[in-house]
Amino acid sequence: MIKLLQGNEACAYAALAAGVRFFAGYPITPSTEIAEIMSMELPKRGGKFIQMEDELASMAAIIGGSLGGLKSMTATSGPGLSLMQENIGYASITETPTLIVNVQRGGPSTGLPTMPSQSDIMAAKWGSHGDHPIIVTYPHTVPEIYNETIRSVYLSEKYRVPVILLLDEVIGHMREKIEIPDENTIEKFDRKVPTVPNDWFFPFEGNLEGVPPFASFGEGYRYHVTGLVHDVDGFPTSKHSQIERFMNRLIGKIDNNVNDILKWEEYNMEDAEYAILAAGCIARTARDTIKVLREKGIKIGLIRPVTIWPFMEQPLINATKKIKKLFVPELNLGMLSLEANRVLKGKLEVCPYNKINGEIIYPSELEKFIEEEI
Amino acid sequence: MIKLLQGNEACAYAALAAGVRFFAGYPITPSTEIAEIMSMELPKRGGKFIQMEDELASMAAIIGGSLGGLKSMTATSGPGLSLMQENIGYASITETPTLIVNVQRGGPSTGLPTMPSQSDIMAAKWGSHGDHPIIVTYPHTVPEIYNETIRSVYLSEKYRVPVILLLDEVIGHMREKIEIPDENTIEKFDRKVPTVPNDWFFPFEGNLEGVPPFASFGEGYRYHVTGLVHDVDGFPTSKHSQIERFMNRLIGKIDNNVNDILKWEEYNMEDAEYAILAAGCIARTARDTIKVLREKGIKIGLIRPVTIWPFMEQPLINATKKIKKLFVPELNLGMLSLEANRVLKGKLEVCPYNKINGEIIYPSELEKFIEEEI
Amino acid sequence: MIEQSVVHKYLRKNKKFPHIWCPGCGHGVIMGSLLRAIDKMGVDRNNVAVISGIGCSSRTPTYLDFNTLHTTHGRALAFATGVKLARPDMLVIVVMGDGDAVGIGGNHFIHAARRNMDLKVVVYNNNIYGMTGGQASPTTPSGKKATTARYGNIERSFDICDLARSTGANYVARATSYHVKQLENYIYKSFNKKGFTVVEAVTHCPTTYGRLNSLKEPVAGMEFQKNNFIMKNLWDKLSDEEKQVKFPMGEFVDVDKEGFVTKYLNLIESVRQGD
Amino acid sequence: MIEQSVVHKYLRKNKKFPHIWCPGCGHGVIMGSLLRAIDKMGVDRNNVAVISGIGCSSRTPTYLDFNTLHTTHGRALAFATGVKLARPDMLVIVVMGDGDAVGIGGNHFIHAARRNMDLKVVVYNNNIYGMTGGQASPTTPSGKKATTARYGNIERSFDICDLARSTGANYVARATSYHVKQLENYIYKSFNKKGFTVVEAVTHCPTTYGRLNSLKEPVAGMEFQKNNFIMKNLWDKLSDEEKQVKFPMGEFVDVDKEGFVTKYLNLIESVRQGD
Amino acid sequence: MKKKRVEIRLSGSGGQGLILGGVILAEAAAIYDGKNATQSQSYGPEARGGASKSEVIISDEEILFPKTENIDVLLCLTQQSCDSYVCGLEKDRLLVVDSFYVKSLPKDYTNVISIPFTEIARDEFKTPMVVNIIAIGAISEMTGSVSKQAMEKAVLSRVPKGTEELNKKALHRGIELAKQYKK
Amino acid sequence: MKKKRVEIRLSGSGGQGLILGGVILAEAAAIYDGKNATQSQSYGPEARGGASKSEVIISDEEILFPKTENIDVLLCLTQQSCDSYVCGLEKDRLLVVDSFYVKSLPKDYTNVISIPFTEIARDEFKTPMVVNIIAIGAISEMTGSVSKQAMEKAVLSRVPKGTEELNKKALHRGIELAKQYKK
Amino acid sequence: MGKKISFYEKWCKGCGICAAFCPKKCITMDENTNKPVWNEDECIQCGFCELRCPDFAIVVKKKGEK
Amino acid sequence: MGKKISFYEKWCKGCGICAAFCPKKCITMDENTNKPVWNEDECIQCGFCELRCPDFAIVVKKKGEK
Ligand SMILES: Cc1ncc(C[n+]2csc(CCOP(=O)(O)OP(=O)(O)O)c2C)c(N)n1
Ligand SMILES: Cc1ncc(C[n+]2csc(CCOP(=O)(O)OP(=O)(O)O)c2C)c(N)n1
Ligand code: SF4
Ligand code: SF4
Ligand code: SF4
Ligand code: SF4
Ligand code: SF4
Ligand code: SF4
Ligand SMILES: [Mg+2]
Ligand SMILES: [Mg+2]
Repeated sequence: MIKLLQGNEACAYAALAAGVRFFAGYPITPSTEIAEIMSMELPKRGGKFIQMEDELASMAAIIGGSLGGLKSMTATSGPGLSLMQENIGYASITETPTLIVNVQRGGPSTGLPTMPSQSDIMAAKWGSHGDHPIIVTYPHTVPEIYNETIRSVYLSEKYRVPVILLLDEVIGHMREKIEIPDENTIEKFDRKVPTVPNDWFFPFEGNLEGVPPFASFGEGYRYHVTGLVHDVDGFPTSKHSQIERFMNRLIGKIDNNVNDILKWEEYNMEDAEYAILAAGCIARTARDTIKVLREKGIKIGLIRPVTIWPFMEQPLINATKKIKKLFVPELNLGMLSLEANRVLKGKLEVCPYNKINGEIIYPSELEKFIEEEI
Repeated sequence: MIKLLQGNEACAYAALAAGVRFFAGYPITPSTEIAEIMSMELPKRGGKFIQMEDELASMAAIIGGSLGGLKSMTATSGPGLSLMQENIGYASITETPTLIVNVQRGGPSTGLPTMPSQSDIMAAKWGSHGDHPIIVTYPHTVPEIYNETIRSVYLSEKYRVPVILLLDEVIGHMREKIEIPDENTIEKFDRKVPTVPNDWFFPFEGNLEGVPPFASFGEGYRYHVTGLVHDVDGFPTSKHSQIERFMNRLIGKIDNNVNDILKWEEYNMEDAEYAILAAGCIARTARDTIKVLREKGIKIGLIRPVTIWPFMEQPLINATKKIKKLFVPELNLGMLSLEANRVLKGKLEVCPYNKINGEIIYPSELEKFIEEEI
Repeated sequence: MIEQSVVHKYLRKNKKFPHIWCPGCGHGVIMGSLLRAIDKMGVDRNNVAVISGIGCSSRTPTYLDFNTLHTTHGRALAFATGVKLARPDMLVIVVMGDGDAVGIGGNHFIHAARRNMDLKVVVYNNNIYGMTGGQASPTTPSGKKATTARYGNIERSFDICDLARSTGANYVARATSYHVKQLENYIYKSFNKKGFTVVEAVTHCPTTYGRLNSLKEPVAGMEFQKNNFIMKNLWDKLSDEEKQVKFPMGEFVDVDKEGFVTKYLNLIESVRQGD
Repeated sequence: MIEQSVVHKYLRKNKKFPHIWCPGCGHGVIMGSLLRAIDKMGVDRNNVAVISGIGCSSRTPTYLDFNTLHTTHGRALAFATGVKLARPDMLVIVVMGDGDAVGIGGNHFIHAARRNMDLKVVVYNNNIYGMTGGQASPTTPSGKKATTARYGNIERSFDICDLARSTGANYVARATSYHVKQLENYIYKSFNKKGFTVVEAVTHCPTTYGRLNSLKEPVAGMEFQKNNFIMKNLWDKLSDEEKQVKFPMGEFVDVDKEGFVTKYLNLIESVRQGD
Repeated sequence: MKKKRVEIRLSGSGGQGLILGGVILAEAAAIYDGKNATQSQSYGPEARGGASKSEVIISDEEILFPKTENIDVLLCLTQQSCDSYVCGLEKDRLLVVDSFYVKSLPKDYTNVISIPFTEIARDEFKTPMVVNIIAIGAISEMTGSVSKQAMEKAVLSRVPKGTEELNKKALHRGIELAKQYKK
Repeated sequence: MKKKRVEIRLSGSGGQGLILGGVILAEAAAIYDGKNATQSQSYGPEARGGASKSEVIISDEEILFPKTENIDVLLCLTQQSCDSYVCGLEKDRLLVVDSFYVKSLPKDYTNVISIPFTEIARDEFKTPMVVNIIAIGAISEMTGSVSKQAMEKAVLSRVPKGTEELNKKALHRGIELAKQYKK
Repeated sequence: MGKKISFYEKWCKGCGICAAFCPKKCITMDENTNKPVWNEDECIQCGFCELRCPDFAIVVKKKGEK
Repeated sequence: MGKKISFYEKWCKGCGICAAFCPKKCITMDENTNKPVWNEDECIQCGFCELRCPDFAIVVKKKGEK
């Protein structure tokens, strides 16, 4: 079915299609539409919606819902993301699948509530204290929002990890054409559940990939869940060897599966001499810019991370082997460019283009910048 | 006066000596001693202590206290830091001097409440959503805790920026000898206050260094403070040019004054062929390790950041010019080493040594690791 | 000649008037009452702080020529606590929306009341999250509609005055944007008291609550208040059935328990004498 | 032969007994009462969840052979809300310390009560932050000492039962670790009710509160309870002076307002029929 | 006016239904004409009470950059919106204003059409509710970017039940107006 | 026993005052003997009720690494603390235990001294409160790392008013015991 | 606007509150401008239109002031 | 420990609560071990020592059970 949908709408409908049946949230611009749709649609599907008293509670509630066996999500924006950080860490350490949609607006603090920004990229990875596993994805069109929402739910359930789906005010609020697949054609995936009798179940013992099967509360596996570092049996430990084993598995889940988790796209990179690294709404600017530059004879392409964290280290190295310069336009003071610099280790020059005035980057300005730098 | 003090004690007494007269906090291991001392000592000096209902409120209250004209601080640990992030961003955007002491313990989440860790280094910089200026310092001995607490208060007041003083469980809780200077000999510094009549005062107009003078509430300058992006007059703006000017000044305050803000120490670097980059309690391990390695004829030195953020980019590049390999031992999965990699751009090999099992790194293990890597 | 009212004295010059509130929004009415009450106090305006959280109502400080502080959503009381402790002599007024005050900010509200913190609270209660476009707030009445409660709100609502009373406020009163003289009077009385005080200013939001609940016209919202809010002593005499559809206003608490600030200043005194 | 009590049936095998609580800590007594109440319910233990925050009291779930969840400080009720909505048939018990429940967690407490969320709360109230070593909590009585209130607490304290009552709980009762039969009985009764219920279990912390307030011996703490807690109906008859030094216990609220879960399930029903 | 990418900005005051107008335009193009289209709007406090805008881009190709950079047509239904949003329009591009509300026209614009949308809605349709539909009817015709059939389907799928005929008439009245006023 | 760096671990149960004991030892060395010293202790739930430990490092040089890596002396006042903390001690290093509480000695340790601290405190001083002072008196003497004068000053500056004489006596009793039991 | 009433037309948003609740019904909303118009003769200077105007667009002269 | 009382000595932390509140005063704390000792003859099997033991170290046989 072809529709014209807002990015936020696409996100909500995709979550429903992916089987999300619990939403707890707190309103905040520019993400509120997602909660509003979920409050309408979930009861129709027997799912549950609750507006909590704040974002801390929202994040807590969806962890509870997920432990109770429902695919669960919340949606927020910058200030709400900051408030969720403690409990995002809790989802990480307890390996509870949860989807957090964060529609970026201008920060810091209340900042620019209705203006676009990409300045939560670092907070999405590093915001919660302590080393913690997390996956962050970032689509750039409304149809891709639909697909990435589904993939994010899938990754979250598969790796038992909180996934932050980043959107930005531009793609969250714009309406665009989208062909919505029949819900029945969408790949179904269910949590891997334990296959051993109760007494033999070690709730936090990783399988070969590092991810333990997940028993929902009430299914007969009466185990313990805690935000303290715990051993395979789920109980807190202060034994250094057990702590180490636990932490290594927790982080290893992601590190050992980057190939499965990473997703990126390359445009016009086959013959490119220059490349742009951009995500979200700015990838749209970049693609238009590339068209114009290519018309002018400049061989330039785009590398677009779809999975933002873990960062596309090796793919970026591979993609830039023949590249002379990498342009990194962003609506922040340089977050992807920090990563690019780190990963590329001086092998090629990284040229950041940072805009923080509350406006999207226009193709014409990016074009001018690149032409000057070449 | 010579005393044997805990790191946390030294921090509290130094804050008092630096003129801190308002403390709002919420107890959490391993930082609680700081609050406990402040609750005893502040009333003696006419200062105010309040135990708030949570960490969000604590951070909010010290911003209020600081706007009211008192040098203000709080103290917490990982989970509390996560909860403070929204309001830390508020302190950044409103340029309100505040000191946040964060005594690191094992994360993520509740993690390892009584064990040492250095895993809040990234959260200290990136935790709050949006681009925001912040300074982070990290001493390594009890006497240095005393001095760095004073310097942190000073930096915070001078640059009107929240400063996070990182400690770790080891240095926060150990007792060590310290010569406490007479409070009167400690350099006094007061906020730069406006020097124009009321009507002419633009509360957020930067001087040459980018830092506006600070009028406390009640001093006759009736201005507006908001977490929205604002113009020089303090009122919210959605004009792109004003937003840009504001953000540039906000970030520029730090970027343009790195030389004043940065502090680091080098040990045995004069003739070094190898170097260790380490901070906090691990810098202590490193210094002992270096002694042993040097006895074995290995020319190795230590580079120790005292200001962690902004990161010591240029000093690290300079100090490692002749270095063959940089070892980065940390109680996390690699935070300083990420930065070193980014900054050094492949010019020399960075060898991380990460320990996350709740224990400090022993000199003997670091020694072994380095010997194997050389 | 164009006259000025006392209100105009306290409005910031050149700060983009008219304000951002929607046509007919009750918030402006409340702000007027607040300013008249401040004026009556005859205090030095340098010694007045107006502090808010985030929301339509929380835009109030922007317009007022005092020390003004527009904080984060729900946290205004915590910020205000810091300001008050740093400046014990200052008249610290905290304006919040219903969501701000008892939604996300509920914990600060009950703790400030418990401590009897010397803050003067005015809650602009429009029974909805106005700023974000009409989501249910903890004061949205059961059965009423909101953009996150399209089928009618299944939650119960807080009685802000009752919450303030039961957690320890020294003074608690309610009036509406229609009952503007009472409103001014209660606010004024609260300013003259120590400790924690709360005036709930019931107001109408034509744009969100009104649109969703057949009170789209500003006048309709005020008509509703006029017809359904009655003085507490009269309300008390109503039958249980009538009580379901009418709302009490007036003064609910008026006591003089010692406030936190007084206690703390005494503590300092006694600790220092002990030295 | 060594006998087992009903309590032992529900303790997790091989999970490091004795537990971590200090000698004579009242938390163990409350946990025993809780287990006896659960046993009386005769429910399938797979269908019971015990959820806590952070604190000494919040270690409870660790030891119990149910679905157990040890969350973050103050947020237990929010987590439990999610569990309950996902598993409407489950008996969801929430144990919290006083700090956890009405300190940092106060907002979740009043909102869960307002929603009449179907959660069974047991607050272990030792009037102090035990786990972190004795800082003042919102229930530390005025004048008493804590490591952050060495000069005596100048704040007032919450009455947890009153807070639960005034925000809408269906059932509210108080007993102490001394009055162990009543305690068990109230907990049991609360389990049989829908909606939000709160049992305040007043307890003693010899290690922190006790040490600072001349009740260092566990027995002294329980003696205090024995001598000073009296049934509500008797307490009501005391003179105002006596009321200052004695404390009421018993059942304070016992009503049957519809809980959130019932309402939501009805909503689903009606929305689906509307299709 | 035949172009690959057409950029339309509709502006007015909050209550005039221009968001819906933009959505209908975009849906007509995207769903019923099989083209590509995006729609976006301004949010936030500025959108409250005061001026509000809704932007539509229509193109035969994939639309990537989603904001207007070269507006082809600007519609202004109020003076305030005209003052606020005209800045994005090149002097020689088409400016369509409501002749009743927009009295003071911006200087130097060479291609201005003033149409009494409000008066027509009030006088002919007896309701200000249809002013947005009349206006987008006119705009669709002027830009030639959307077919009449598509507009009709889009309008019918979006307006409240019971008002279909009224709105259809309004749409056609708008298309007529465009022809009538076209320079 | 003369070494540049001496590492001492004091262990027992929560209420036995060994944290204070460690602090006094460290203060004696650092403040009154002009050496360097650090003290640290275990925290957290494990420290509650059960075994607790306090560690002191004394050195003529700057002490950097602040944890014990080569313990010279381990004091155990209870069986539980002995079981928990003996693992950090090399088999040939000095283990000092309370003969009343520690009945089962760890295997293979070659240098164990068993002293009836608790009984002496009870019988000679009529209070268990001084057991920590007696013990650190003995330890200070055995390690030779702190002077008697320094210990005395440190004890007097730390103990509650009115108990100075008692504690001074306890300290000296400890020093005596060390001499008496020294192998 | 004459003697009794000062009206800041630029600040008025035309909500109609002043007119609706004037006890003397002496304010009417102009259909075209959607702004209030006073019949000052009827006005008793009670001040309510000033007190209830959300936009501070009205100032009523106090009775007796000239 | 005989018929009426089962005692898990390893779990007992010696707090003395059982002894202090036994209505029959038939529990005494052993000075050396700091653990309770029962005088079972006096015990009326009221169960309070079991109910109040914070460490689940006591099981009182129900009256009549053998
Ligand atoms: C942490 C955080 N969460 C959410 C928001 C979004 N937000 C802004 S105002 C508001 C609600 C305002 O409602 P209320 O306090 O009742 O004020 P009103 O607008 O109704 O006057 C919300 C949810 C925010 N700014 N910050
Ligand atoms: C966010 C956060 N802040 C602070 C703490 C530290 N903390 C742990 S338990 C506790 C208080 C516990 O008191 P209470 O809830 O009364 O339980 P009790 O230990 O007295 O049983 C605190 C402040 C924490 N774990 N997380
Ligand atoms: S949305 Fe409601 S509360 Fe906000 S300004 Fe408009 S009418 Fe007032
Ligand atoms: S500190 Fe207090 S509450 Fe915690 S276990 Fe010990 S006695 Fe119990
Ligand atoms: S009340 Fe004020 S804003 Fe409303 S119509 Fe009257 S003058 Fe205008
Ligand atoms: S002052 Fe009173 S009588 Fe006069 S116009 Fe205003 S409301 Fe009417
Ligand atoms: S009550 Fe229990 S733990 Fe305490 S002494 Fe008696 S048996 Fe031991
Ligand atoms: S059962 Fe009753 S009588 Fe018997 S020992 Fe226990 S408390 Fe005493
Ligand atoms: Mg509101
Ligand atoms: Mg407690």
